[in-house]
Formats: sequence, structure tokens, C-alpha cells
Amino acid sequence: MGLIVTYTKKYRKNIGILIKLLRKPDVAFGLIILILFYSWSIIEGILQVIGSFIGKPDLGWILLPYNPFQPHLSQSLRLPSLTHIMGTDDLGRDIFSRILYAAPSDALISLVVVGGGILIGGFIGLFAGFYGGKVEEFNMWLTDLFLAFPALILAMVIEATFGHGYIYAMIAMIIVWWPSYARLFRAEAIRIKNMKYIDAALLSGLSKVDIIRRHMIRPALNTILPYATLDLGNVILFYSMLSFLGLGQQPPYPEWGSMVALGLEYFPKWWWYSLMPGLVILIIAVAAALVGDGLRDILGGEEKWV
Amino acid sequence: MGDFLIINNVTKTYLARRRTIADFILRRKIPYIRAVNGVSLRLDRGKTLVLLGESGSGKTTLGRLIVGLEKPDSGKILVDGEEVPYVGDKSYMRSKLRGKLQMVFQDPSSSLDPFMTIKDIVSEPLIKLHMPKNEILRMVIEALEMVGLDKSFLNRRPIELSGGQRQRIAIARAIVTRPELVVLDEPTSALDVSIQSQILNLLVKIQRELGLTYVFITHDARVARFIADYVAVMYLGKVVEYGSADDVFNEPLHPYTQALLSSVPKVGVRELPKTISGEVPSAINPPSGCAFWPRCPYAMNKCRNEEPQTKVINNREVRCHLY
Amino acid sequence: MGLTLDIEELYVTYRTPEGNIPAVRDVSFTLSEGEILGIVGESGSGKSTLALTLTGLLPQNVHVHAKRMNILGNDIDTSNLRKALDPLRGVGIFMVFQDPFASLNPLIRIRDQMAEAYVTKVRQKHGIKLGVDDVDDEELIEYLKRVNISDPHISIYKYPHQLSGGQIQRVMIAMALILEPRILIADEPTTALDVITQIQVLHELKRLVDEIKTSIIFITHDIALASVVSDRLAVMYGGYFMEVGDTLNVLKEPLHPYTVGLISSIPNKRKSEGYLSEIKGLYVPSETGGCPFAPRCSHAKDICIKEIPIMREINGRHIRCFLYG
Amino acid sequence: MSIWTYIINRAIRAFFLILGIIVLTFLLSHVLAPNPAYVWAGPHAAPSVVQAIIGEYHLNQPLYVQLYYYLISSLTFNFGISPFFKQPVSELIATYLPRTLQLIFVAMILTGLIGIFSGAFAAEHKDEWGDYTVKALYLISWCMPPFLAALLLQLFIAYKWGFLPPNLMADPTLPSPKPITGFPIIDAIIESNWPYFISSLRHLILPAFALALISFGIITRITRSSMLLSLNADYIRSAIMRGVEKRRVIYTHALKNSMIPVITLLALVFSWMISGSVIIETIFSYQGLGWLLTTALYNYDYPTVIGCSIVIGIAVVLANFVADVLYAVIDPRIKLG
Repeated sequence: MGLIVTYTKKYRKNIGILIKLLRKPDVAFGLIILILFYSWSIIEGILQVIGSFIGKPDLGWILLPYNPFQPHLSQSLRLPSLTHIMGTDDLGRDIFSRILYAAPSDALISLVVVGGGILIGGFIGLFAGFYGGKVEEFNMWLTDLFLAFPALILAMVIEATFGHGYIYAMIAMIIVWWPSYARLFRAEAIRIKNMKYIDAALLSGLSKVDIIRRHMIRPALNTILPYATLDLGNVILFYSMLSFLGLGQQPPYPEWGSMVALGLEYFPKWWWYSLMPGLVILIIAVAAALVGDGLRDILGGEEKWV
Repeated sequence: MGDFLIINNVTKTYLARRRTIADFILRRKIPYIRAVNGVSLRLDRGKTLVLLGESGSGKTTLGRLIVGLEKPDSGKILVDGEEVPYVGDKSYMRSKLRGKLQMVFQDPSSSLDPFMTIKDIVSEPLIKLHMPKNEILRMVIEALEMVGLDKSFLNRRPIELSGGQRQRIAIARAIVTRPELVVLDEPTSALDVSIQSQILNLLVKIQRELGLTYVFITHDARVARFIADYVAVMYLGKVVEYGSADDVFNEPLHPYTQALLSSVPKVGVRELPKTISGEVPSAINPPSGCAFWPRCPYAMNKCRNEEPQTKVINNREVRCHLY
Repeated sequence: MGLTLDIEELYVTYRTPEGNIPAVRDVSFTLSEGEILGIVGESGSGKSTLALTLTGLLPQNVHVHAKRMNILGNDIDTSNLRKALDPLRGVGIFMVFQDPFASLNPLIRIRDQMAEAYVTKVRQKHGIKLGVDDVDDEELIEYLKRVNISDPHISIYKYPHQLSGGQIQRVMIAMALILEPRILIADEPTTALDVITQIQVLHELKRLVDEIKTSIIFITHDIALASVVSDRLAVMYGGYFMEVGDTLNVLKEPLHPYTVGLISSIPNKRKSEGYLSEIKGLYVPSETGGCPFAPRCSHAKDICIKEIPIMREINGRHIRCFLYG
Repeated sequence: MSIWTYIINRAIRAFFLILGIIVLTFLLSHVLAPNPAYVWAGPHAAPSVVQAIIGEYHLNQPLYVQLYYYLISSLTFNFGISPFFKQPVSELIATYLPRTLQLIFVAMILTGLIGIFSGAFAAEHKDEWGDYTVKALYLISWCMPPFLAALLLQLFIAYKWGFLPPNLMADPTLPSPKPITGFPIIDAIIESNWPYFISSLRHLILPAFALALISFGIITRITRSSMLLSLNADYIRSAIMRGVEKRRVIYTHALKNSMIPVITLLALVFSWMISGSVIIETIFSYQGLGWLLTTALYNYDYPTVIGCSIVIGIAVVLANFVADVLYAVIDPRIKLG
């Protein structure tokens, strides 16, 4: 993500892009949701980290309506209402507070996985695409190999081997995620390689590394930015599947996917327990997809599928 | 006809497609395409050589060989006594000719990086010369002025320019280092007629000012006639006729040259020119003997079986059994 | 000789979020049976938009308005051009496109695509519905022979990507022979072809007029090419017709400054004989409402920038310029 | 390039991918794993069990020897004995895989039908209400977590309206057919066990629909956009110009060309469905490969996890191969070069 930020900073028209984005109602809706989600995550995340450092974990729920850990058995399994807008769970904990408390881990994992994918995939994809030949063939085989494994299965195997938990989930997801970026970057590198300005650069005495730096990174990132935005939602979706299977943050920490799994026992009578976290994931993923689509409309370019 | 540019029996072939493992297993031979086939040419400093031919004649490949964007399979290309280095070779970085051979491409929209400013684009050939920044800027502005643009373009981007302006930028980039030789690959064929004459005039003016040597690639006989000092007519990878422009355009000797020149529509004549039949055969499987015989109005038996050799007639090289 | 096309004051405007962009402005012309009208213009002149207007294939965001639009005796409702022209496409109007490799479906054999044209002819002329498979292959091959395609028995079963550009344009002309359209619109049909092939294809195109009395609108950017093909010539700039007249007259004695510039910028000398004459500047879409050529015109007066001159008739020629009248 | 050259190349590629999959799992489980013996035996295994495992998997021998035995056993589908189910892993997979495949097969057909028709419909009505509705639907499909799709279907169709059974593979009171092909539905037909056939079909609908619900969006979207591309292509204009009827223009010319990107997507959708089936089988208590995999995962049954994932990887590679061949059959540019 760091790279993207520096390059979008350099890109002068980024304010203009923002205005164009906000002009469409659906994209504006998505953008607002995303901004709310990430800014909330930053605030809440900082509070949680500081709280755990100074030994006052209650700092983590100072902004929340309820303590996400404290059971109130008298309040258990309440329907969504004005006091508990998403209802309560079997121990009487406010589901909305637990969802808000869990937000930073999802935000962090989406940024790290997408950023890691762009870094690893970008490096490998650009070099493979530009150099061609054997390097490229090996790279193609490698990415195909990783893509042949259904992502969830590969992540499950990785976690079965090394252990369960948030960090393991993150590592597993980076491992399953980079090949798609390697492919995108490779396609970009091949597209740009055939441009005549690369020939001109070669005739100007630039080395291949110079050319990748000067002519490839910026346009490739430009093409990949919409896809990466959309992917933020995909990562959150995917992580929720892992945590649904118990492969994410371990209890008692709340986690959107694992909350769904916990609620299954109380389904269908106390439906909100499982459905509410699921709906939140859906909304955030839709928001990311809307913004990604909007960005692609503005930056131009075709639809990319890995 | 000179010794500044010497092309000596150059051949370049490509595989018609990539070789795969299945071809290995099935023992399939992949056909070769002889894009450039035994071409020898010579040119003086400061002159313009036009490579004239239809698509598939190998003129663009020859142009890319001359600047070192491709590596010849056999034969040599010398510029000013120095062998042209291939840009992918390690020796390229040490060569005296590095950065001294430039090329202007046909499609102005793909020849400029859309993400860079004009200043960055035009200064690109200078960045490896380790010059002070203000010196670079001065040379960039000078090059821009030479192609008829001014300082105000420095911070613009290619997308803001018209096709003709982009081609001017590409020319500025090619001449900013005062190169030895510039290959111009159909620089005007993507432009409007009214812009084409502007660019052609500009190229002639720059050549006179800087004493540049041009290799000009085109399929348009009218453009060739205007700009050429020497013309090499190419057909299926071979030069079928080479001579000074005056000679070739006034009295074409090779039947293909004759057909090419007579196919140019004449303004103010309401009659379609007569022309030969057939199309350029595939380079994968060229006809035996003289490659032109299936379309040639004068084809003899000899033409089908025997490949004509280059003969020199009145200061001109022709590959035809008629002579 | 009847009129196949009669168009008066045609305006075509693209509606974009950034505003309306006029592409064709105040264009009036007629086309007689068996006549070839050459339309010459540079990029941005609106010539391709005009071609798409006459075929009703414009995109949705385009507004078309005309005082009169009469095609083959039918008054056309310009508010729903696509629909209004539906019954005319095929045996009424046919079009040959610029890029041969894009103009046939890559997944369908030449035979089937030609058979579609045959099916249309039978449906529109005789009211009989045929399937594509009912068409006799030998009959289709006859048409290919008439356009001098090499090995028609083999070529007809090929897919488009196996043919050369010149051959595909011949297939398109063979379709025209099948349909016998009253109007053929050829939008730069030879621009993508080699020099010699281009002349060959034009020979085939011209034979259509002799054999089936088609009227052709031949659109090109190359005024020299237009001069050897067309009977009448219309020079287009910035969406307007600037000069319309008999081809030979226009070329021998061009009246409009743009036509003069266009003809004289064809390279016609050696560089040792001096520089080519050029039209200075470049085409910029103007918004002042004046003559679009005024910024590049050496005869431009104040009025040229403010007002657009009307089309005037001078010696059988139509000129849009303040220099005349 | 002839079609055979193409197919052989793809087959070779598929073979090397399968090899790669096996090597990849080997790397994970033998090389990168901090303590392979405890991975294979489970973290809480007794020392004697661990010793047995070390012998069984040759863990005390050099890596290339380990790789040799691993490759041999994997390529012969000999994945060892599951410590949790106390049964050879290959037998487990032979039982559970067909159940998942029949689920995914039905889901793929549903997905293809919904995706292609809604995409073509949206393209035909571009920028109209139909298009916006389809766009909203495919966005939701695309962003829908699999468990949410499953729960919503269960909640409304099974619990609230009672149309279909909410979970399990068939009515447990019915006698299940003997496994002949392994596919319960086909076995029921073979045995003419009609009550079981109808029951298992009814139980199949909801999970298959849930899988289709999370997958059709991508197909809708690509059909729509490639359809729009081809509707604006010159060859469509030229077909319209030669008077081809509208139905043939859309369904023969445009749709045929739009199918090419869809075919290349099918393998991706298959892979995505396998991921989704892990979740959906858990929720519907549908005892397929996904259910087997999660159960094995919770019970530290590593041989089963590895066996399942190798088989799944092979299935995806084969699906890719089939898509490649289909692609070559449809597009003459591949076949004829």
C-alpha cells in the first residue's frame, strides 16, 4: 500500500478523481462506507493497542456502547432493538459492540494481504513479464500452481501445518494471494513491453532495471489500483471464511466469521446472532467492489480476471 | 554508394510461432519466416535511404536491425566503421554507438509513455550521459524548438497533444543527443494529410541543419519520392532494386517497382490505375525461384526455378532475370 | 436516373457528460443511381459519423436531426434511426468497413456469413424464410469467383482469420453482389490494405456499379484515391461539407481554401525542388460558431471567426466560404 | 498449431501442475513444517505413535528419499491411514468426493444458466432498469459470504416456508443405496431406490443453490461486459448491415463470442466453489469432501487434510484442462492457428 500512496500522491489529479468518484451515488455510498470502516478501525485499533500496552484493556471499549467481553446472562439472545441494535448473543453480549471491536483486525489484514500481494506479485510479475523466456515460464508455472489450489484449501493446509491464529491466517493469506497479483503485473508488463516507448528507452541506453523503474511501475499500479480496492473486500470476505472455520483470531476475541459460527447453534430461532456479522461483511465487501468499479471507470482499462 | 552505413548480407529469421513441448514430442518442425534475407546496402553520411515496400516486406525489421533493436542471424551492420550493438547484449553498454542510433515509430500514441511529461520523455536519451540538470534542460528546449514546439510543452503530457504534436515530440527525443543515424518507421502514415506535409518538411529541415543520416521506412511511393536520396525497394525480405531516387523513380527497372509506382493514384485522373494481380505471398512458404514470379507480368520459366542474383546496371542494383 | 438518397440539413450531435459535441453539421446532398460520391475528410471531420448515420448504427447517445432524410424513397424518422432503417439494411443499404479483420465474426465460417446475406436477400426480395444451412454452397462460390478470390472452393470454408485483409474486403464485396444493395457505403475500405491490393479492391468495388447499378458513398482521407474512383466529390471539414462538385472540376480548379490546401499538400515533388506546401496548424474543434477552418485559413477575415458561411452554388459547384459571394 | 499440439501442450502443463501440487504439499509438510513428525501424528500424539510415524514417512532419512516415497504414494493415491477415522484416506476420499462433485456439478449448471442469461439480459438492456437490477444482484452475489448465503436460504426456504429440508444429504430414515459409482444420486437410480433418489435431490437443492448464489455474479459480469464489447464490434454491425435477424445477431453472433471469456472462467468458478463448499457443507451438514476436510482439521487428522487437498488440487487442474480444451473447440483461432 505504501507504494500506492506515494504514487497517488504524485498523481496530480487525485483530487479530481475523488470528486469524480463522489459524483456517482453508488460509488459515493461505497466510498463513505469504506472511509468509515477504515477510520473507525484506525481509532479503535490504536485504542486497543495502547490499552494492551499500558495494561488497561478497557481502553479498547471506551468508545463502544457495551463491553464486548462482559457477559450479561439476563440479557442473553435479545432481538435487535434500540438498546441493542444488532441484538445480543447467548451470553448477553452486545453484538454491535463485538462487531465494532473486531473491525481493526479485519482492516489490518485486508491492507496487509493486499499490500503484500502487490509487493511480492508486483516484483515477480514485472520481472517475469519484462524478461520473458525461461524466467517467465517458471513464473507462469508457479502462479498456476498456487492458483490451482482453491485458496481456502491452501490456507487450511498452511494453518494445519503451522498452527491456527491471526498471524498464521495473515501469512497463509499472503501466500494464497500474491499469485493473482503476479499475474496481473505480468500481463501489464507484457502489454507495456510491446509499447514503442520501451524500444525508444532501450535505444536511449537505459538498462532493463531502469526501464522497469521508469516505465512500468507507475502504469502497472494505475491499472491495478481499482482491482486492489475491490480486493480489500475480497480479503475481508476470505478472512471471515477462515475465521468461520476457527482458523482466525482465537476466542475470546470477537471475530466476524467466528461469531457467525458461534451463532449456528442458535440458528434459526435466534437468527440475528449469525446473520448480523454476515451482513456487515457483505456490506463492506459491496462497498469495496463499488469503489473499485468506480475507480476503474475513471482510470480506464478493462475488467481484469485472474 | 558510401561507407557511413554498411549493411553486409544481413539475414534475420523468426520462428513462425513458439516451440512447445508438444512439437518436440510430435517431432514437428516449426516453419521459419525469413523477415530479412541477405540484404546488403551502403549509404553516405547525411543522406536519406528510403526502404520502400508493402507489409511483410521486412522493411521494419531491417530498420530495427539497423539501430540494434534486433540481432541479425548473420551478416554485419556497421555505422561509421563501428558494428551496431544489439540492445540486449552486455557489450551494448560499452559501445560507442550506445544512444547514438535513434528511431521514430509509426504509431505516435504508443511511442510516448502516457504517464511522463514531455520534459521527461525528451530528456530520456540524455539521462545516461551524466550531464548537469540545467544543461539537460537547455538541450531539451533546443530540441523542442527545432521541431517547432516551445517551452510551454515541457510539463504537458502526451494525452494533451494531437497526433502531429506527438510525432514532433518523438522526433525531438530522437534528435536531442545529436545522433549518428535516425531510423524513421512510417513516421507520417498515421497522420492526416495536412499534418503529413508539415512533418515531412520538418524532417528535411532538421536533416539539413544537423547533417543527420536517415533511414526512412514507408509504403507510400509519393512520400518516398519526396524525401529519398536513395531507394531500396523490398519484397519478401529481399531488396529487389536499389539506386538513387532519381534513377528509380524516373525509370524503375524491376517489375515489382514498376507495379508499385504505377499503383499510385494520380490526382485529377478519373481512372483507376492498372495493376498486377495477386497478393504478397506468405513469408512462411515463399514461392521458389524469384519470389515475385506468381504476380510478375514478365515471368519466364527461369524465374520459377532460379533465384535471380543482384546485378549492377547503370549505378543500380536489380534482382531480376530480365537484366 | 432516380435519386437514392436525398438529405437536407442533417445534424448529428454526440451527447456526453462534458457537453454536446457536434459531429455532422448542416449537411445536404443527394445521390443518384449508379453514382459514386467521394467524401474526403481528415480525422475529426465527421465522415465516419455520417456513414454510421446513413446505416442507423450510431450509438445510443447520439442525437440526429434532419430537415429531410429520404432514403430509397422512404422518409426516415430521424428520432429512431436504428429502427427506421431496419427494413432497408441488406438489399437497400449495405456497408463495407474500414478494418477487414474486425468486420467478420471470427468464430463463424465465411460460408455461413455469406449465406446470411443470401438468406436476407431471399427474405427481403421474395418474402421466403430460409435457414443458413439451406443455401447452396456452389451458388455462394460463384459469387466469390466474381470478385476474383483465389481458390474460392477452399476459401469459402475458411474462418476469417485465415484470409488476408484484401481477401476479406473481396468477401464483403461478394456479399454486396449477393444482396445487390441500392446504396453501398464504403468507409475507408482500402485504408488498411497494401498499395497494390488497394487498387485491386477498388477495381472490384467499381465493378459493382457496372454490374448491379449500385450507388456508392466512398469515404476516404486520401483525396487522390477519391479522385480516381468517384464521380462527385464532397470535401468535409469540422462536420461541414466545404465543397461539393464534379470530381474533375474540384480537383482541377479547387475553390475552397481547404480543398486547395488538401490537394497541394500531397507530396508531388522531390525535396531538392523545395518544401511541400502545408496547411498550417492543426484541427481544433471550435466553439465560436464560425467557420471551423478559419484558424488555419490564410484568407480568414473577421467574419469567418464569428459566422459560418452558407452553402452557395457557383458554376454547378457548392462552396461554403465567404470568399465566394 | 493443430488442435492436437495444443491439447498435448495443455496436458503436459496439467501433469506438471499436478506434480507441483504434490511437491508443494511436500514442502509444506516435510521441509517448512517446524516438526514434521508432530504435524503428521498430531500435536498430542503419544511418543510411541510419533516414532511409528517417523518410520512410516521415512522422516529420519534424507529429504530426497522422503520426496521419493511421498511422490510415489501420492501418485498412487496412497495417502496413509487417517488417525481419526481409522480408515485409509483414499477410501474416505472415494466416499466423500463424489458427494461434493455431484453438489458442485448441479451448482455449476445453475451458476452457468443464471450467469449467462442474466449477463446477456443486462447487456441487451444496458443502462436501463433491468441492467441496474442485474448489477445489484451480481454485486451481492459476488460479495456474499458463503455462510450468509447458506443461512439465508435455510432461514427462509427451509425453516420459514418449509419448502425444502434444511440439512443433511437425505432423509436418514431411508436406506441408503450401496455405493457403486459413489455418487449417491446415481447409485439410487441404479438401484431404483426412488424414495432415496427424490429425498437426496431435495436435500441437494438448497446447498447447490447456495453455491450458485455465491458464484453466479462473476459469470454474469463477464458475460455482460464481453457481450457489450461484441455488440459494439464491427462484425456485429456488419451482420446487422447484411440484414441478419436480431435474434440471430444476439444469440449466434454476440453470445458465441462472449462465451470465450466465460469458458476460461469456468475453472476459476469450480475452484471457488470448492472453497465455498467447505463452508456450505458445514452449515447444511452435507457430508462431502468439505465436511471431511473440516472434521479432519479440527481433529488434527493431517493425512486426511493432505490427501483431500492433493485430490482437490488435481480436480482443479483437470477442470482447467477441460476448460482449455473447450476453449480450443469453440475458437477456431486456436485450432487453426
